[in-house]
This record gives sequence, structure tokens and C-alpha cells, in this order.
Amino acid sequence: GYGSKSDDKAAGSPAVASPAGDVKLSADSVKIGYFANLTHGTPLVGLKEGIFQKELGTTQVKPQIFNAGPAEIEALNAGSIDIGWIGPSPAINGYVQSHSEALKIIGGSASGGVKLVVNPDKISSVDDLKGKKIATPQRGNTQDVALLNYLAGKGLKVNPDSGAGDVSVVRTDNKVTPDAYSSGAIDGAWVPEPTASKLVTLGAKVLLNEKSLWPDNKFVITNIIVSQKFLKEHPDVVEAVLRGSVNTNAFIKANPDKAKASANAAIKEAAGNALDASILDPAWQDIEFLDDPLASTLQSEADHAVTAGLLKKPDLTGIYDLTLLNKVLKAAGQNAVADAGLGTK
Amino acid sequence: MSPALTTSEDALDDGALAGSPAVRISHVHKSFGRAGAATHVLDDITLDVAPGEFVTLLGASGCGKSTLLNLVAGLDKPSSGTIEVPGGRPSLMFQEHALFPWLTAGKNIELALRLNGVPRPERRAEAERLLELVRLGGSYGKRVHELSGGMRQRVAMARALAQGSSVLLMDEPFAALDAITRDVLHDEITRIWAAQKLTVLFVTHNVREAVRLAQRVVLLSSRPGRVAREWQIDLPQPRRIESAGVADLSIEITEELRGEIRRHGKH
Amino acid sequence: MSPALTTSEDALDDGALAGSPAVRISHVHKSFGRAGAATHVLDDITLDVAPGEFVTLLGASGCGKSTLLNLVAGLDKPSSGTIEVPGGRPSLMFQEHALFPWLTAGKNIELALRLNGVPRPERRAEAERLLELVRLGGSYGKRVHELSGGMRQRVAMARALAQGSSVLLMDEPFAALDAITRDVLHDEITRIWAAQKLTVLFVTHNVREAVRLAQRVVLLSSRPGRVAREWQIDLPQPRRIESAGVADLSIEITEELRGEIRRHGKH
Amino acid sequence: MASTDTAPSVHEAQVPDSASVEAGLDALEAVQTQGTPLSEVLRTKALPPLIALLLVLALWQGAFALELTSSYKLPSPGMVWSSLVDLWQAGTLFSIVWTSVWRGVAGFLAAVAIGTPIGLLVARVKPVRTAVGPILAGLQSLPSVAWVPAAVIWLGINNSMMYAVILLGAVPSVANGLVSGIDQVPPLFLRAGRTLGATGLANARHILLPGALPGYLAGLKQGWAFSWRSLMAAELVAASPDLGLGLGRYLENQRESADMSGVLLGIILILIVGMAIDLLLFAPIERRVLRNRGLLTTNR
Amino acid sequence: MASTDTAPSVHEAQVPDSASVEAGLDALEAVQTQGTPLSEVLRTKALPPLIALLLVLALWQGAFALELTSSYKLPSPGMVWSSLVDLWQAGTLFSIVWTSVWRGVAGFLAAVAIGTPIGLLVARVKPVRTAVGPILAGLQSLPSVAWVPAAVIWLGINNSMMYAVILLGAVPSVANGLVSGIDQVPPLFLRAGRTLGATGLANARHILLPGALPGYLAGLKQGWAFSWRSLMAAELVAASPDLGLGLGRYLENQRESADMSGVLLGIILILIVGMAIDLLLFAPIERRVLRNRGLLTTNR
Ligand SMILES: Nc1ncnc2c1ncn2[C@@H]1O[C@H](COP(=O)(O)OP(=O)(O)OP(=O)(O)O)[C@@H](O)[C@H]1O
Ligand SMILES: Nc1ncnc2c1ncn2[C@@H]1O[C@H](COP(=O)(O)OP(=O)(O)OP(=O)(O)O)[C@@H](O)[C@H]1O
Ligand SMILES: [Mg+2]
Ligand SMILES: [Mg+2]
Repeated sequence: GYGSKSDDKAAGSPAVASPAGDVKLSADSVKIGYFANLTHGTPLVGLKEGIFQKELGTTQVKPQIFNAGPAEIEALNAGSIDIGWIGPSPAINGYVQSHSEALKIIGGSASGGVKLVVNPDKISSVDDLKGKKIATPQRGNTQDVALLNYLAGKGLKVNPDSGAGDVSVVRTDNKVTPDAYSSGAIDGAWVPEPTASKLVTLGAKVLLNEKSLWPDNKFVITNIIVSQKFLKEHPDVVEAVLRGSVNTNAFIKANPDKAKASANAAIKEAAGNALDASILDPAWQDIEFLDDPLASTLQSEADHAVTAGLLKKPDLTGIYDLTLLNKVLKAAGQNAVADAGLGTK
Repeated sequence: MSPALTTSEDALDDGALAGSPAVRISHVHKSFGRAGAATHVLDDITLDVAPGEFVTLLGASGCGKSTLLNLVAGLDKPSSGTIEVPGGRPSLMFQEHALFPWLTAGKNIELALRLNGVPRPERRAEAERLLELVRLGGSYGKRVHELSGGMRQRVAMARALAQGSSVLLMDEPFAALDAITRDVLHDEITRIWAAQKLTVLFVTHNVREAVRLAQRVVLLSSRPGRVAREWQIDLPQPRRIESAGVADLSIEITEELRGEIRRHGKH
Repeated sequence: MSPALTTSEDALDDGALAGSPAVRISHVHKSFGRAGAATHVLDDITLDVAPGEFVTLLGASGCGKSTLLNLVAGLDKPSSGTIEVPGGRPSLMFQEHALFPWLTAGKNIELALRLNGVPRPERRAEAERLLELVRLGGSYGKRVHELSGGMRQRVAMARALAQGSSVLLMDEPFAALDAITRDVLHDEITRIWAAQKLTVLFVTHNVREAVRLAQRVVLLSSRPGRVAREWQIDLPQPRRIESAGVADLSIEITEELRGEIRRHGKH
Repeated sequence: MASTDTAPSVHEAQVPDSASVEAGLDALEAVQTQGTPLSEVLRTKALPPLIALLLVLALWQGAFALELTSSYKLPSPGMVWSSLVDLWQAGTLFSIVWTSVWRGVAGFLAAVAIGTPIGLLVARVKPVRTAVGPILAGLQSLPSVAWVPAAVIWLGINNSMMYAVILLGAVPSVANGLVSGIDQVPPLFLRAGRTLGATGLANARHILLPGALPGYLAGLKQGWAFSWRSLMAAELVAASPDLGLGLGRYLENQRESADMSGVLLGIILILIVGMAIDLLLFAPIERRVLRNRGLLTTNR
Repeated sequence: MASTDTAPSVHEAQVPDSASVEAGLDALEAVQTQGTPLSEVLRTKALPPLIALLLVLALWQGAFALELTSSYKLPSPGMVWSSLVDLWQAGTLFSIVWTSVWRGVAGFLAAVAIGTPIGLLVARVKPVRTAVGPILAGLQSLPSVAWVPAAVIWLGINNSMMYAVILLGAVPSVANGLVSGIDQVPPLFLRAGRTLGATGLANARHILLPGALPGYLAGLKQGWAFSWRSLMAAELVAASPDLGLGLGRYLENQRESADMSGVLLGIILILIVGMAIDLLLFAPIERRVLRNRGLLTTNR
């Protein structure tokens, strides 16, 4: 009957309420924004497992789930979230457009998880790309920049605004991309997980894994940002969240399968449906969770965007504030991370 | 009443006897509303109108004259009884002018002509002729809201004539007209009726007008409407509304009407 | 015409002389439309109606009677000239009934009472009294579309009376009524007029009706509308529409009207 | 031709052949009105929608059975049904529907309360009309998604943001509906109201609003559609426990997980809510208004 | 009270004090109609919108100058202006606007062509009404974004997908407008049409459509709003070089780069298009229809 399969409410909520409640932080609550998406595995797992809450004590976590970067940036500007996990290009845009006022990147979260997948019937090698239609999620987003940069490297010209050129770049929402692929509207896509793996289940082949283009096979896909106001007013809360993030990443590394299940459960909770194993497994495997924001790759991505004509030369100086992260890492006995000269002066 | 029937009336009577009236109303009942709270308006009306006959309907306000005309025009269904109009859908001139406000006076008439199958090149001239007939030459381009009450009625009459049906139903066509204009139109309608051999069923409140125009006057009673009495009018045409013959008969009919109304109390 | 003025008329004349007519129309012109294609409807109309006077307006169809009434009611602005109604906004009964279709007959009257400041508990009874007056007792709950043409006119008349203004403008209020009902209402309106000392400006096409009711008959000419002639009616009240006095005067006025219309050719 | 097409059979015979299709339709329409028994009501009112429903289901199942396309693109009615059963058993069905409906109705009512005076002013005060009229039209054609960033920045992600987006979508529509309703009120009624002494608010209350009611109602229906659609757009922006899970969010979630039967279920639920509001709220009011004015003589 | 509120001054003096505000408004309305000189036209037609515009700009600049919030949340009018200048200098302004306007207008015209016969059928054939009427209402309240995935699956990312989304948004609106317009046609006109012998198509052409025109026009305006909004939604979801860059896409691009002045520019451009369509297309038609029927006696 009605509600006969509803979850036990207690079982659905984070396991641990608060530790012995020794420290009381300066804020009653902290609003955290993220996507219900595999590249946001850190908050998914950390919140599900109660790792953040443990660090925050009596300070309550208020999660807010977004579909897209712009909305999350807008929410940060409006004060609807304090801390957010987000991709590099919305972080850059949010920082630059606010004249360095709105946000800081205070840590990294994930690397990798982006692939160029293509229709094997139409494209078997990079040389076949010419004249084909390749999708990216948004004009000027990380994957869009990466594709244009890659094509330029292969001598293929594309108009950055319209996407027309030797290769037609079709900017389409990740949600629509699988539909577009199966209807034949696109011949391939440069997309993050899990969209890439979804396309693979539809018969597409992976032509290229983006990380192979980067030094050490690492490039930033998810950052942690904070509103500058919140950082100034509640550094203790931010530090606690970072501690939670570092602990979560360690937890994921230590228990990959448990973390995967936990992330999938969090996705089911947020979006109502879990990912199929055929999509989840390859996607999860390709994403690396780490604390280092890989600052130098951010700078390169911005440079690529400028070269491609998608961005005016941005001044990223001061976008990072890794003091708290390094403090946390030091306490955990790990090495400090670098801000590639883009830190606060 | 003298038996001075005109030849045309003889022909009509023959037609009626031959069993082919232009309008045959048999045992018609009409009530409005749901079973419980129904208003019984018409009760067992039986009336034949011979082809070419001019019949006027008289009756108190609210007795069901318009309802009967609507039934004959096929706009409403009798609750019981049958109505036959073998000559096809009659022309009807409504009590409320019913001109289309999105068309000019002339275009209203042209629409009737068009639906009557008059070819395009002739319509304009015909519409202007009809407007001239109702003494509205030069009002072709006027919008309905730019016409006075009486002018609207006259355009509506012109439109009814444009329909070109052999049976013409008219619901108080001259109520809003001054005596002089009305006299002129009386002459016109009599002329057209005779010339085109129309069958006319004409509702009016003006007893003199009824006598002036009709070959037969039918008086309806009220609540429910029944045929109370009929008069054959044998005065020779052309008649004058001021004539003594018309006046005398009018007084007789008015008396009868007064009696009818009194019988049903205040309504 | 005999100088048998009634006392009330004496008083009226005094009032008029004292410079306080109930309606003062001075040199009013009215034309419709833009400069080039304007229709000139009213031309230099000057007319005073004394308080408590009953004036009927006669004229050919389309001569501008309704236009003049609208101007007096303040619904339209004269192109030039002035109109003064010192007693406040007059009651107006429109030529087209103008009942609100979203209200029942009774509620239409109650709305007028309400806007006239009658307190709620009295409205219902007053509305039913007024309906009774126009011989429509029992039609309180009827919707406008459920009334016959004549019934609508009578409800509109009741609503005009409900407005309770001392100046009453009526535009062919009895055009759609049978002779008997009209006679009854003639008596009623005369009674109310005398009892409530109303000032009435009354448009009609029926010359006998005009003579039956009025203290003064004003004849308008056509195209443009001008005051062609006036008659003081000195017949004693109560009058009967069939009386010889009314008939004689009517014939005289009709002749004059005919002359007016002929002078302006076919319209 | 409900009200006029009830000619006796003698007339019916004169309908020209060329219009026989229409005549057939006319005949279908000419339903007896007096003392309709229950079976008759069911036959004329319940049967046509039922047939429509069955037809759609049959076509759908047919397309599925013929394997016109793969089942993840077009799931069968049965698959959608089982999604519904899942939702039912999870106990969230009512809360999902209720969250959205409640928010939509509250926003719509607020839009009516705000849009009505605006509509009155725009319709009756000429400078306001020239100044504000086109802005209303422009606002109406501004997609709700365009407002979302601004609303989020100014108001944050909460219920007030949702209501702001709904209002911006629905108020112009309600106001425009009233304006065009008022424009259609025959001037005779306005003049009659004036002679009765109705000015200012009394005029609005007793003459303008009831006179404009049929057109206003049409505007309200469109206003509801705009409210509902704007709400769906607003729900897409962000999910948070404070906001609850509404239909728009549910649909988006299903889309994200590429669950086609869930997507279809979402669409169907949204459709059903739209239909229910129309059938339960607007249709009876509309019918009553039309009937009272004699614009509707047969019963529907 | 354009048409009725022109009482001579003697009457004016009797307006009770309590309604003085309204009376003031009335006085503002009572504009002389005959032989208005150009300066007068400018004063009454151009001035109010201009004042409204200046007022908005002043408030905006004021809010900016007072630093109610940081400039990246609320850019100044000047910043938006320079975004416009950028767009102009890049030479893409017209192509962006034109791409969307052309697509929107074409889709809207198609929606009219499809929605009109549907509206006629629904309004006049009773079984169709009971079966299809509520579905139309439901479809109307279905957000366009809900259609996009289905449209992409079946049609791909191209213009037909865009048109499909526009049609699904606008057809129900146009049809519903026509239905409510037809419902409001006084039965007297239907009966008059019938006695004139107008049946079938002739009835639709000569009586129903012209009689329903004022309500139909209101439906068309709403239909345009739906077309335009649906188009924006469709443009947001997918951009491909074949499709060109439209206004919706431009807005989304600006949003993605978190460029608030670009976002505001996008909103303003969309607003201007909506207002332009209203002022240039609908307003004159509407005015003409109303004037021809005597529903509008003064010139607006
Ligand atoms: N649609 C309706 N619903 C209910 N009652 C109606 C309807 N139409 C007419 N009636 C009633 O039927 C009666 C006759 O109306 P009808 O219009 O036929 O009168 P009439 O003889 O034409 O009167 P008049 O001379 O005043 O025009 C009236 O009492 C009226 O109230
Ligand atoms: N709004 C208008 N625009 C243009 N012309 C108008 C308008 N209103 C009235 N007219 C014209 O003014 C003249 C007088 O109209 P009015 O309605 O006053 O006549 P009337 O004397 O009341 O006639 P009737 O006895 O037929 O009702 C007519 O010729 C009419 O065409
Ligand atoms: Mg009648
Ligand atoms: Mg008149």
C-alpha cells in the first residue's frame, strides 16, 4: 500500500549526529552546495557518511543540490550557500566577474573523469573528427575549452561563439546529450562522467581520456569554493569543512567500494534514482579524489580559454586561499599544496 | 367585414386547401427550463400560413410571439408538436436588430446576399438598393454603433429582405420608427410582398399596423400562449393607417386584446 | 390652444423665470467623427426644462434624440455649447435596455438602489415593488436573456425609477409594449411624475403617446437636429390616449412632422 | 452550435451536401437537454474523455509493441505504471504533488490579487496604459528561466524566490486578461453604470469586473498555466530539504538519471494536475458565468 | 472611462470627495479626441512610456549609486550599456535578435494555423470538447522544458525540434483563446448567422471567427508569449552551429560566464522584443478591431 516501501527516516539521515560536542563553532549552520553527480563524490560520500557533521559538531550542515554551475554561483552570491563544490570554469567566471570579490577557491576535490566518446560507426580515429558533430555541455565551460584547445592543436578551426567550423561543436545540456546521441544529432561528445559512461552504454566508444593530455594525468574537475564573507566571518567553520573533505577523500581512497555505494546511495536520495552499475563502475574508476586543487592546471585551462577566444585574459591572482587547507593537511601530517602563484597576497 | 377578397387571397385559400401551406404549425408546445421549474410559454399552437399570405401576430408583452417566430425559423425546438416550412429556411428579422458589429451596415446586407448565393459583382449594388429602400441611402459604410436605434432596425429589415427566402418572419420591425418613416415602409413592405409573392408572419404591438398590413390578424393569449382569436381583414389594399376602416377594426381588436390581458390578471 | 395652465405649470414657469431650470441646454452642437468626415447631428439646440415639467421629444428616426439625451445625462460632451443639470446626475433609461446580463432582473434594480444609497434591508422589497409597478411581479429572479423584449424594457424602466434622481430621461421606453400594457404604464408614469415632482424628458415616436403624457411637446428636425417647433399641451390630466383632444392634436403634430421630414428629403 | 443548431428535422433536410461533415458534427452536438438521466450524463460527459484516454494508451502500447524504437526511448504504459507504483509505495507521491500544487496555487492566488488592480489601472487610466501596457506584454514573454538568476541573487534559494518567479510569470498574464476583458465590455454597460452613479471602486466592483468576467476568466486560466510553468522552472534551479521535492524537481531528477519511464510519469503527473485544476476549478466557474449570461443555453 | 467619462463640467463638480483620486485619474483620461495635433499625440502617447523608462533607469542608477549591493550582483545601467556596445561592435547584435525573432514568429504563425482549427472543433463539437478540452488545458500547463528531451529524441537537435517545442507550448494557448472567444459570442449572433444560412465553414468564417475575434486576439497574444518563452527554453537546452545564436542562448551564455550585465542585457533585449511585437503587431490590430466594433470610442 501507500508508503509501504518508504525508507526508515533514521536510516536515511547521516549516521553520526555530533561528537562529544566539545568545541562550539562560530556559526549555527553552514549551507553547502554541490551537484548530485559523481565528480562531486566528496560531498556526496562525506555527507552520507556523516564525516562532515563529525567535524562540525553542533553546527548543522544544510545541503543544497544544484544542476549547473551558474545557479550555484548565483546562490553563493545571494548568500544561499556558504561553501560549494564546483567545476573550474564557473569558479573562474564567478571570481573574475565579481572583480575578485565573491569567492575563493579553498581546496580541490576531484581530478579526471572527462572523456571524448564517439560513435564508432562514424569516427574511428582522431582524423575522422573533421566535419563531425561533437557535443560539449556549455559554451566556454571546462570541457568546451578542452575540446576547442584540442582541436586547435590538431589544426582544426572552430568559431568559438557559434561552434561552427571544421568540427561542429554542439553545446547541449548533459541531460540531453544521450538523447541527442541516440537520435543521431551528434556523433560524439567531450563530456564528464557519468554522461561519458552513459554514452558508452548506448554504443559509443571512448576515443580519448582527457587526463592523458595533462601532466601527471591530473587536472582539476572539482574545486571547493567559499564566499569571501563567510570565510572572513567563520574561518573555524570553513576549516572544519575542509577537515571533513580531507577525511572524506582519505575515506574514499581507503574504501573505494564502500564509498562508491555510498555515493550512489546519496545520488538516489537526491535524485530519486541510482546509477546503473554499467555506468557507475567505469565512471567512478576514472575519477580521482584528491585535496590538491591542481592550481597550475586551472591557470592552463584559463589560458586555453583565452587562446580559443572564449575568455578575455582573466586576472586570477588571489583566487586561491589555501592557508586553511594547508593547515589541515599539516595537522594530518601531509604535504602542503601549491597555489601556483595565484594565492592571496 | 365585407367579403371583398382579392384574387391573390383566393389563390391562397386554394393553396391552403390543397394541403401545402407555406408554414404549418401543429399542436406546438414550448416550455423553458428544467422539469420542475419550467415556464410554459406556448400551449398547443396550431396555425397554418398559406403561401403568399400576410399574417400579423398580436399579443401582450411576454406572451410568446418571439418564441413562436424562433421556432418557425428553426432556431429552437418545440417541446412537442411539429413545425413544417416546406419552402426552406425562412428569413427572420429579430426583435433586437442582431446586426453584426464587426461589419458595416452595407456589409451586413452583403453577407446575407453572399450566403444567399448572389454573385459578388452584384452584391454592392443590391445592398445599396436595399438601403435606399429602407431610406438609408448613404449609410452603406456606417458601423452598427454609429446608427441610431431606428436606423439599425431598418438595416436589419434590409438584411432580412436580402436573404431572399420566400417566407419572411418579422419581429416588431417598426417598433423604433417614427410614424412617417413607418408609413413609408408599410407601403414598401406591402409592395414587395405583393411583387415577390412572399409569405409573411409579422409580429407587432401596434394594432393599427397589424390591420393596415395583414390579410389575417392572429391574437395570442398570455400564459400560456394560445391562439385566442383570428380576424380575416378584407379591407382593400392599398390601405391607409389613418383610414376609418382600419381604425374601427383596431378598436375591436384592442378591446379583445384588453379582455385577453384582463383574463390573465396583471402580467 | 387654451390657456388652461394647471397650478403646477404656473409654479414651473415661475421657476423658469427665476432662472433655475432643471435642465438647461444652451446652443448645443454635436458632431461625430474626425474634422473632415464629421457628421453634424445636433445644431444649436437651446431648451430649458423647468423643474417638475414633463417634456416629450419627437423627431424622425436618426434625428439626434438619443444623442441629445446622452448629452444631458453627461455621457458625452457637446462639441460646443453647455448643458447644465443643477439637480445632479439624471436617471437615464436607454433606448436599448442596457440591463446587465450578469444580474437577474431584480438584482439589476437592486444595484441601482444600492448605488442610490438605499440601505440593504429595504432593497429587496423596493425592487419587488418596482417590478410590480411595471407589471412584472414574480420575475425578480429571471435572467435578462430569459425576458421578452417588452419585459426587458419594463425592467429597465423600473431600474431608472430606482435611481431616484429628480430628473428622469427616457428614450422610447414603451416602444416594445402592447397597447394595453402601455396604457397602464402611462397612468403609472403620470402618477409617479406628479407624486414625486419629477422632471421628465421623454423621447417617443408615438405622437399620441407624446400628447397623452406631456406638458410640452418638442419637435426636432433632422440633419442637423434643430428645435423645429414646440407645443404646450393644456389638456387636463388624467388624459386618455383615445380621447378626441389627444387625437386632434396628434394629427396636427403628425402633419408638422411629415412636413419636417419632407423638407429634408429621403433619409 | 449548441444553442442554435436545434432546427426541426424539416430544416435539417435542407443542409447542403457539401457541409455534410459539419452537419454530422452538428447532429452529434444536438444533445437533448431536458431531464437528462444519469446514464445520459455519463455517456456524454465521461465517455468521450475515456475514449480519448483509451485511444492514447492503445496507440502508445501499439508503438511500443511494434518496437518503433527502443524501450528506453519509449517505455511501455506498463513500465510507467510500475514507476507510479514505486512512487506510491515509497509514500512520496502525495507529498511530491502536494508540494508543487500548494506552491502553485498560493502563488497563483497572489498573482490574481496583484494582477487584478494592475489590470484595472492599465485598462482604465490612459497614461498608465501607454506606459505600462507594453511592459506587461514584454514581461509576459520573458521566460521564467530568465528571471531565475536575478531572483536567486536577490532573494536566495527559498520559497520567496519561487514565489517571485511565479508572480513575474503570472501577474502580467492575469493583468492582460483583465485588460482585454475590460476592453470587450460593451460601452453601453459602462454608460449604464455611469448613469447609475457607479464611479471609482463601485464602478470596478459592480460594472467593470463582472462585465469583463468572461475575458478575465480566460486570462486567469492562462495565468494559472504561467504560474505552474514558472514554478516548474523555479523548482529546477536547486533542491534543498527546505524546499521539499516538487513535481518539477521530480521530473528533473528522472531526467538526470535518464529514467524515461520516470520522465513520462512526471509529464503525465504534471498534465493531470493541469487538467484537474481546469476541470475542478475553472470549468465549473466558466460554465456558471456563461450560463448566467445566457451565453450557454445547453448544459455541457 | 475613456468612452463614458466625458461629462460636462457641471456634472464633474458632483463627484463625491471620497472618489477624488479616481476623479483625478478620470480627468487625466479625458483627452480631447478631435483634430489632435502632433505635439498632443507625442505628449499623450510618447511621454508616459518615456517617463516610465526614465523612472526605472533612475531607480536602478540610484540603487547602484547607493551601493545597496555589490556591482557584480547589480550592475549599473552604464555597464549594461557598454555590454550592448560590445555586442554592437562585435556585429552580432542583429543576428542574435533576428535568429530568435524569426524562429519565434514562424513558430507562432504555425501555432496559429494549427491551433485555430483545433479551437473551432473544441468550441463547437461537444464530444471533442469534453475529450480534448481538459487535455489542452493540461498541455498548456506543461513546462516546455519537459518536452525538450522527447523532442530531441524524436527529432534531433535542429530547427524542427525547436518548432516542435514552440508548437506544443503555443498551440493549446491559441486554441484555448479561440474557445473562450467563441464561448463569449452572443448567441443572438449565432442565431442570426444561422438564419442567414451560414453553416459549416461559412459559419466559422463569417460568424464564429469574426465574432470571437476580440477574445481570440487575447488568446493570440498569450500564444505569442508562450511561443517566445518555449523558444527561449528550447534554445537554452541545446545550441548547435546549425541553429545559430539566439537570444535565449545568449542569455544562457552570459549566465554561464556569470556576467551579470550580460544577463541583464539579455533580459532587456528579450523584454524589448516582447514589447515591440506587442506594440507593432498586436496593439494596432487590437485597436482596429475594438474601434470597428465601437468598443473603443476615443483614440488610444
Ligand atoms: N430562454 C428562456 N428561458 C426562460 N424563459 C424564457 C426564455 N425565453 C423566453 N422566455 C419566456 O417566455 C415568455 C415569452 O417570451 P417571448 O420573448 O416569446 O415574448 P414576446 O411575446 O415576444 O414578448 P414581447 O412582446 O415583450 O417581445 C416570456 O415570459 C419569457 O420570460
Ligand atoms: N457614435 C456615433 N458615431 C457616428 N455617428 C453617430 C454616432 N452616434 C449617433 N450617430 C449618428 O447620429 C445621428 C442621430 O443618432 P441618434 O441615435 O441620436 O438618433 P435618434 O434620434 O435617437 O434616432 P432613433 O429614433 O432612430 O433612435 C444618426 O444619424 C447616427 O448615425
Ligand atoms: Mg418578443
Ligand atoms: Mg434613438
